[in-house]
Amino acid sequence: MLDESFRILIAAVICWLNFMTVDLIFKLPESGGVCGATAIAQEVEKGGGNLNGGFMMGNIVSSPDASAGTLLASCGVFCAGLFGGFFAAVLVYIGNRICYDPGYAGTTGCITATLIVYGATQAGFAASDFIAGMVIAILTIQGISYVHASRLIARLWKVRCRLLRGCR
Amino acid sequence: MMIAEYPPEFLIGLVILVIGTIATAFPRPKDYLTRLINLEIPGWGLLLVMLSYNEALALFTFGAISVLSTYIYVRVMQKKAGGAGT
Amino acid sequence: MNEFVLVACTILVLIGTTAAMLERDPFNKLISLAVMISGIFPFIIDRGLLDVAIATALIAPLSTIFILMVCRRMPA
Amino acid sequence: MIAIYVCAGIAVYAALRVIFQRNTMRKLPFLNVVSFAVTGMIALLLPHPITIAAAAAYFVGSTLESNAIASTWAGGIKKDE
Repeated sequence: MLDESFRILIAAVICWLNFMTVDLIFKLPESGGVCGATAIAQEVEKGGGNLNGGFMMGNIVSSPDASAGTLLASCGVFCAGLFGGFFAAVLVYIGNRICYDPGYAGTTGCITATLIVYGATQAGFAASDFIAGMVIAILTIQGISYVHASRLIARLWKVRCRLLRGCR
Repeated sequence: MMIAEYPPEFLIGLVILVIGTIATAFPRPKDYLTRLINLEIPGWGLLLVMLSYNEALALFTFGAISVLSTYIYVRVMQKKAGGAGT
Repeated sequence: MNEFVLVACTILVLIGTTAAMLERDPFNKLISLAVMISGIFPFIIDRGLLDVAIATALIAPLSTIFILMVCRRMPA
Repeated sequence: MIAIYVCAGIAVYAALRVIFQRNTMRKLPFLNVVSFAVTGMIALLLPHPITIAAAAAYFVGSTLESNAIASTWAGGIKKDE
């Protein structure tokens, strides 16, 4: 129905909102999960970024969280339909356990992304749009400029602290 | 796409094999660690060459043996460093 | 695999190889090696050898972890 | 068909950023972008049910590698001080 490049942009926005919401709810910018994430956060802060944003970037690097869950759910729906998305959730949970992480954020993000992508497939989108959209979404967080990305994440983290209590 | 009747991964694998062999023979900081890391490069090049013959069992065996030999080299280097007193 | 993806994977492999040869720090060498390995995987998938791809993807980090055991022993 | 072009282009761009970034720890987010893009390329190249296992195995392996590099780097610095 729509043009393919336009659909990819819409899918990128949907994926960005999905994984950012799940990551913020599960408090990824609060602290580093493993000591490697803390090292990345300190280097990002030393280069002019924000510490809380650096924690979230380090957590995304060093364990599969909701962004990886969104990508693998899109791959699963693209390859094997709705069942493939839930199988991807199991794989993300196993991957989280390998990387010494509790694995709540990844599994939750994967299940919500499976439902979103499957619903969008019924509404005229293709699942391959969501794969490309997730790659674009992760590029805006990790790939353009770590200074601006970490400051943006810190601003969203402050908004989340004001809305939902429970962080420090 | 075929270049001169060879599949592209065969040609890329040969290029990596040559570059990696030169890098392993003349490592820049001349110590064992750099040589061991550079030894990974022709290993993957050889895997890419073997890929163009479609033999799955050969690829399995090569990958497993490559990792095992890396582990043995690492143990040897640790034992040598411990024996030298560093 | 069409020409664009083939050229992109070739560029990934050649960038990784050149950088792994020219870097001096062991950690930077390992990161460049990871770039080279990510360029190799689409070739394995394109041949249709999914089992080899799964086994190789699980085996390749083990090699890096074994090398990191020595990097910790001799900090650069 | 545009999807796989997007993935390939982003992979090459992120690889160039990895090479030209000088700080070791700041290379790792760009390496993560490369691994995302290659995972997407793997899934888009061969739509078969087992491909999802291959993509997940590659992604988990790459993440484990980054995790090990970052942890070892942090531990080595801590031991130096």
